[in-house]
Amino acid sequence: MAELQFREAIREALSEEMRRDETVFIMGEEVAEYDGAYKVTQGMLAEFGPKRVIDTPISELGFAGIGVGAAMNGLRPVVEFMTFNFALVGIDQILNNAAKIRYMSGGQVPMPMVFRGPNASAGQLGATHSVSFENLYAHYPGLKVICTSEPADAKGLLKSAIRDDNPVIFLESEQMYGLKGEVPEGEHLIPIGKGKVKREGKDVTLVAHGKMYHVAVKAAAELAKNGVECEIIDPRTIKPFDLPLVLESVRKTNRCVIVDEAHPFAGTSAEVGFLIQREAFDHLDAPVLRVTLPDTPAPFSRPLFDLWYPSAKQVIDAVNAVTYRN
Amino acid sequence: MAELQFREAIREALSEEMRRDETVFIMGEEVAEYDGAYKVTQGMLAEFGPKRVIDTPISELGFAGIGVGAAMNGLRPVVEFMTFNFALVGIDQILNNAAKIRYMSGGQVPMPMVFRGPNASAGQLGATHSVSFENLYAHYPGLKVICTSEPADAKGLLKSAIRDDNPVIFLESEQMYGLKGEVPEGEHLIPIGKGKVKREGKDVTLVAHGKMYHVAVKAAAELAKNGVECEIIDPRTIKPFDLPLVLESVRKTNRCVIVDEAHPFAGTSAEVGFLIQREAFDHLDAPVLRVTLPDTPAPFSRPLFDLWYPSAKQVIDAVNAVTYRN
Amino acid sequence: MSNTVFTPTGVIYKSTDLPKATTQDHKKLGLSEEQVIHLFKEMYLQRRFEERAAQQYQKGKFGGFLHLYIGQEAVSSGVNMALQPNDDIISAYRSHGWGLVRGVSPRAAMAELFGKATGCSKGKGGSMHFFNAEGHFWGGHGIVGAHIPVGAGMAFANKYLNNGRIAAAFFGDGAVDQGALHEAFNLAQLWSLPTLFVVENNGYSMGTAVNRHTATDIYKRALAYDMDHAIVNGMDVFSVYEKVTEIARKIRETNKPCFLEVRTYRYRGHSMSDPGNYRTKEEMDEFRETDPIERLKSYMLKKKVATEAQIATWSEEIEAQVLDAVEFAEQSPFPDPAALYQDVYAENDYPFHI
Amino acid sequence: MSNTVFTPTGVIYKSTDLPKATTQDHKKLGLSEEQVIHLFKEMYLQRRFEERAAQQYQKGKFGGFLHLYIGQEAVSSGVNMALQPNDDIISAYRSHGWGLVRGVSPRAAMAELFGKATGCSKGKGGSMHFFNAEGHFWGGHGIVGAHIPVGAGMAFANKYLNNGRIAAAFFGDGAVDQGALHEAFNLAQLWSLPTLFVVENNGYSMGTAVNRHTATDIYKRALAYDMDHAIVNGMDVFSVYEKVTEIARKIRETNKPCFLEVRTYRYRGHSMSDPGNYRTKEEMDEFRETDPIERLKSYMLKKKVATEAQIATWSEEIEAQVLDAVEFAEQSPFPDPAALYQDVYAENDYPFHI
Ligand SMILES: Cc1ncc(C[n+]2csc(CCOP(=O)(O)OP(=O)(O)O)c2C)c(N)n1
Ligand SMILES: Cc1ncc(C[n+]2csc(CCOP(=O)(O)OP(=O)(O)O)c2C)c(N)n1
Ligand SMILES: [Mg+2]
Ligand SMILES: [Mg+2]
Repeated sequence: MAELQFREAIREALSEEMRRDETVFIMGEEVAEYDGAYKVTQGMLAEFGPKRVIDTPISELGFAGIGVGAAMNGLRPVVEFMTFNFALVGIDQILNNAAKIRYMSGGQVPMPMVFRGPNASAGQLGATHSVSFENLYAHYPGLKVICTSEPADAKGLLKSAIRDDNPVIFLESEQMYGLKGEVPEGEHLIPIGKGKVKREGKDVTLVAHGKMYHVAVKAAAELAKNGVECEIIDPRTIKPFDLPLVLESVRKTNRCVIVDEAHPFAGTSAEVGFLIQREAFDHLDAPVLRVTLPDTPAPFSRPLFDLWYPSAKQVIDAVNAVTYRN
Repeated sequence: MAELQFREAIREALSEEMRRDETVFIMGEEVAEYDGAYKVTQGMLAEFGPKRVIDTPISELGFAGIGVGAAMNGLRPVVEFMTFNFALVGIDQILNNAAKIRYMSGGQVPMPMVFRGPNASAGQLGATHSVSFENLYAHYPGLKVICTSEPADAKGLLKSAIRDDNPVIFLESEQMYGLKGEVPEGEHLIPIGKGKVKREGKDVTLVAHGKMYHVAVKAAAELAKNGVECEIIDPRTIKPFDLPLVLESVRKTNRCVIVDEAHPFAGTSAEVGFLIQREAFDHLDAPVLRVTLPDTPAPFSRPLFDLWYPSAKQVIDAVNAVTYRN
Repeated sequence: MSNTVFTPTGVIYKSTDLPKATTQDHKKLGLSEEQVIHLFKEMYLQRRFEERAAQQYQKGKFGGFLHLYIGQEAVSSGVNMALQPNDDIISAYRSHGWGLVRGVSPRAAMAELFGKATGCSKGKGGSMHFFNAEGHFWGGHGIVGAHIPVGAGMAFANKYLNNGRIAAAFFGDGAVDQGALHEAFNLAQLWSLPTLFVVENNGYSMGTAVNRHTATDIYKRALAYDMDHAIVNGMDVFSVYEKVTEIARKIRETNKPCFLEVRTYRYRGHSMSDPGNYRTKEEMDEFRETDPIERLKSYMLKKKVATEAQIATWSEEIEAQVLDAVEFAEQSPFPDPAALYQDVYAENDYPFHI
Repeated sequence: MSNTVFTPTGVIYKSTDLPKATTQDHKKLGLSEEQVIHLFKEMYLQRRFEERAAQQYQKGKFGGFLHLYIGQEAVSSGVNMALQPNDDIISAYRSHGWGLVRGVSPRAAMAELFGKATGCSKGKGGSMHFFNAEGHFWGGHGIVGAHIPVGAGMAFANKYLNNGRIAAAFFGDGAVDQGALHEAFNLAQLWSLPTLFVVENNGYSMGTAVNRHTATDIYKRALAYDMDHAIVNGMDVFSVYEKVTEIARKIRETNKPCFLEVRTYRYRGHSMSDPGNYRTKEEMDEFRETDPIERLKSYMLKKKVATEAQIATWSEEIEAQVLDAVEFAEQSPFPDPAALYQDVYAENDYPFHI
């Protein structure tokens, strides 16, 4: 096992899969000559050449569509968005084409492809550059959605995503690219759709993915000091969602708090909370609570941003509420 | 009161507001010379002329953006999408510009505008033409979202939407345009954000908007024959959501079924269900259930479509489940 | 031009002007008599197929949208003969003609309209979403303009795989106003993607005449990218064949894309519910004089490629084939309820979300 | 051209070529000496403001993105002088210069960068989202290309209200590849919206040289719509002033839009984190020779519009103004926590969703 940065783990997954399969290629803004806007693809142009590591113009609709056409016609594209905020101008290709063409054609048309890039906030980048898109993509049948919190998960799931025959949305984080972790070398594959209990605890279940996993870890450490043991589940895959794993935990702890870096209305937090109350109603000793962004766009100003961003404090408060400790 | 078709009620709201305020105009595909793809704007070109009733090319991104710029610069645009499915190619203008510019400018920039048109399925139109978008728009702060089920509500809320100083998403239905109902003449305004109890009952609360309201009505009629009295709430506005009204009802009935013509994952149904369990946990005698589309794109074939579309039968089953009658 | 007041403003806009047809006869174009006959039969099949489909629709045999290609058959047939059978084709929702020239049997085509399991998209796509992946026909797409970059992406794959195939994307004049076209044009020109972009300018985007929805002549969109371009008369199958043959050769040699504006005309409404009040009877009559099927028929008679009797026989055979297709569609089973959940993902046992 | 290997493939692409500057002097252009001096001061203010901003950023005084306009100041100043003060201007995220020429004080500008309540967008927008609605400057927009149709919409409103104003939308060469530009162009030409579309072609979209991201010359995008168009040297403020004056007059007369390609250069990286390895020192040096501020300074001296001493005094005054702005920004309060929930909706008491 090597200790890798998140960006290196992703690069390793990409490079290994590109070595393994000639039909895999990557395209996106600044992925080649610039070596990646966030250096995820550093060195890949040098290794794979301009045929397979391709700089695109700022044409998200256009190159997402080219990815779709290439996937239909024999290739396995990895389409990088500089961030998923910019995918909004190209989202029709994902929701109407990538997600639906297989179905509309009665299964005739293949669509093995990955859309990847940073998701959610990355500090003071303002309202248009800070959005979490899990719920949007997960709402539409035909797509799988992955959002990992640690380098090893990222590598294992990105490799699975590239080999998957469906369109997969793979969400990363600018702010986690430098995060380090042990990453198995070579053939490390994590099945899509499997979450993981990353901390065991008996008092309350925390469900948290992406950057929020780390917020949950921080809150759990604090809470442990007061004798409250959190079980933390990192679902890793948003769709399909590993509901059995969460239910098993909630049936044990009888309490659940969901931490989600998205706005509240119809976020992933709503879905997970809804499912838990539906499937584990009799096991709940308190309502499922959630910690999310407030229902406001991302402000630029630092103190407002800090107020906006979900905090360990809010998680602790929510845990205290479901454990009736306040 | 006159009996009007849904399309006539919408037309009346549009025409009355255009007569009242010179800065209101409407644009969209086929709204003018063709008299509306679904005849909603019939006669309006003749009355208001081509300056205010404007045919657009198929350029959703372009004309949505023109609407945004016009709203910033002194007008009150009503932008019609032939259906909201087609808004996906222009959605960046709604989510990043209409919804956020006020905030990013610290409140300097006005954004009084309405995006309207048919939403959700309209029979066998296939996967790309049948999507419900309430949850998508309601997720983003800065937008208000309305989806009515009856002509009078449509008129009263569309008039309020046009006068509102925020960007409002107003969702209609091709299949309801012919539906008739009594509609108050002239100054009929319904406040945005207020739902309505449309049927009183003590046994279970049904929350259903848009076409699903009518499915709920049908189910309630059936259930009444078996002595189960449903209370039906039509929220009418999806955002802001009239949670107090729903909670009041659930605290009385202790049971709730949400009917929503959207896919399940992070749909409006998830949000409403989540909020109910959070706010009325101790009042619930059963988990909140929902009836939604299955998690598949819309199929073309008639029997598959019928299977796909939420039915009164499914609502009845859900009610039986929450009342423990099966 | 008629003075009849149809539209609210009473103004009728002229659709489009046809460029001159080619003066070459079939021999000069390198077409055998068999090929000419094939073109006739294929065009006639499209015509009769759609006429019968319309009839079935009106009888209530199936629902959804039905957009007829009637009047534009010379485009699909001329193009298809000019391309290689494994060149990739993608089209908008007016897709029956494209399916039929690309190996969808009349039976599978009609069954698709009826929503039957035996349809060319298993009944899941309907009229707008004919597919035949084996025949390199990639649909049938309902979001205007959205399949244009997808076509460029098919060309991207062909170049990447170095398989000698080109890709052709067909779309209406209305689609030209979508940003998707422009992004695809820039990318295809910048990266030399062997793509044939074809606008079937039939004069109208729904009820909107071309000059009401798009600035200047459509072929000029190519000027923005220094892209090769051409205009052709789409009511004459030989003109289409000639031009596309020449362009396809060039694309195959250079990988450079080309934008072809085909001027054509749709005789029917936009869809079944469109009464077509935005155009005059005179205009309709004018274009009926240029009917591509009648034109080819006259040519065949004049050039003695076929006799009246032969043509009558073929027409009857085709008519029988179409009636058989209707019968087949009627008799075919609807998809199994389980089909609702199939083909959403590659895995059919995928755990779905409820 | 240097042979130094910077990029992975070692290939360095040349950015852009400058067209010739105007040969007219300020009198011929109808500019008074005061106006020339104003142009100098304004450009110098932009320059010093940004140099100080960069310094503060590096000191960690604020976060987020910081995109500097340094090198392009002749565009904002030349354009602004050519337009009427109530003509509407909208720009991309490289928006400091635009704010400063449109009435945002250096204090409010610096405070915005610092995220303070006294900022020109109350600290909610930051560097990318300067706004001054009163000064008809409508932002500061971060999604590449998305504000281009919005600019056309402002022109739409001006024409609708018949207020005699035109609207101008400024964007980078990278934005040209977005479909948004094309939809806006078609609509503006089709509907005669009095819009000045301006690409500030500074040679690069982030690290990508123009000819690597866009096919052919950018001004040719106008050919697709028969739109008026022009190219101008953006390193010379007189050239910009001259051309925009002429174009604005024409737009005001005809309502017809125009597409202007301004060739310019950014001296700094794309943002503060960009080392700029994609270009050569030689190219940088070459463009430094054309520095718009140095150029105007030399002109003023040559034409005796000002003396060295005067220029030094003004420069010091401006420097003091900028330092005062930094001081002001430092001292200003952050927004009240309640501000988080304000300005989401028009109603500040709106019931928010939790
Ligand atoms: C993005 C989008 N906007 C609107 C529509 C609705 N619509 C379907 S077809 C059509 C007209 C298209 O005309 P054209 O491209 O000329 O093709 P034709 O029908 O003439 O073959 C419209 C407006 C759509 N399907 N997609
Ligand atoms: C739709 C979209 N895609 C990508 C980005 C990321 N991005 C921001 S600026 C930029 C380069 C833009 O270059 P250009 O338009 O030439 O403007 P310049 O920076 O030179 O002023 C990119 C890729 C974005 N903000 N929006
Ligand atoms: Mg057409
Ligand atoms: Mg640039």
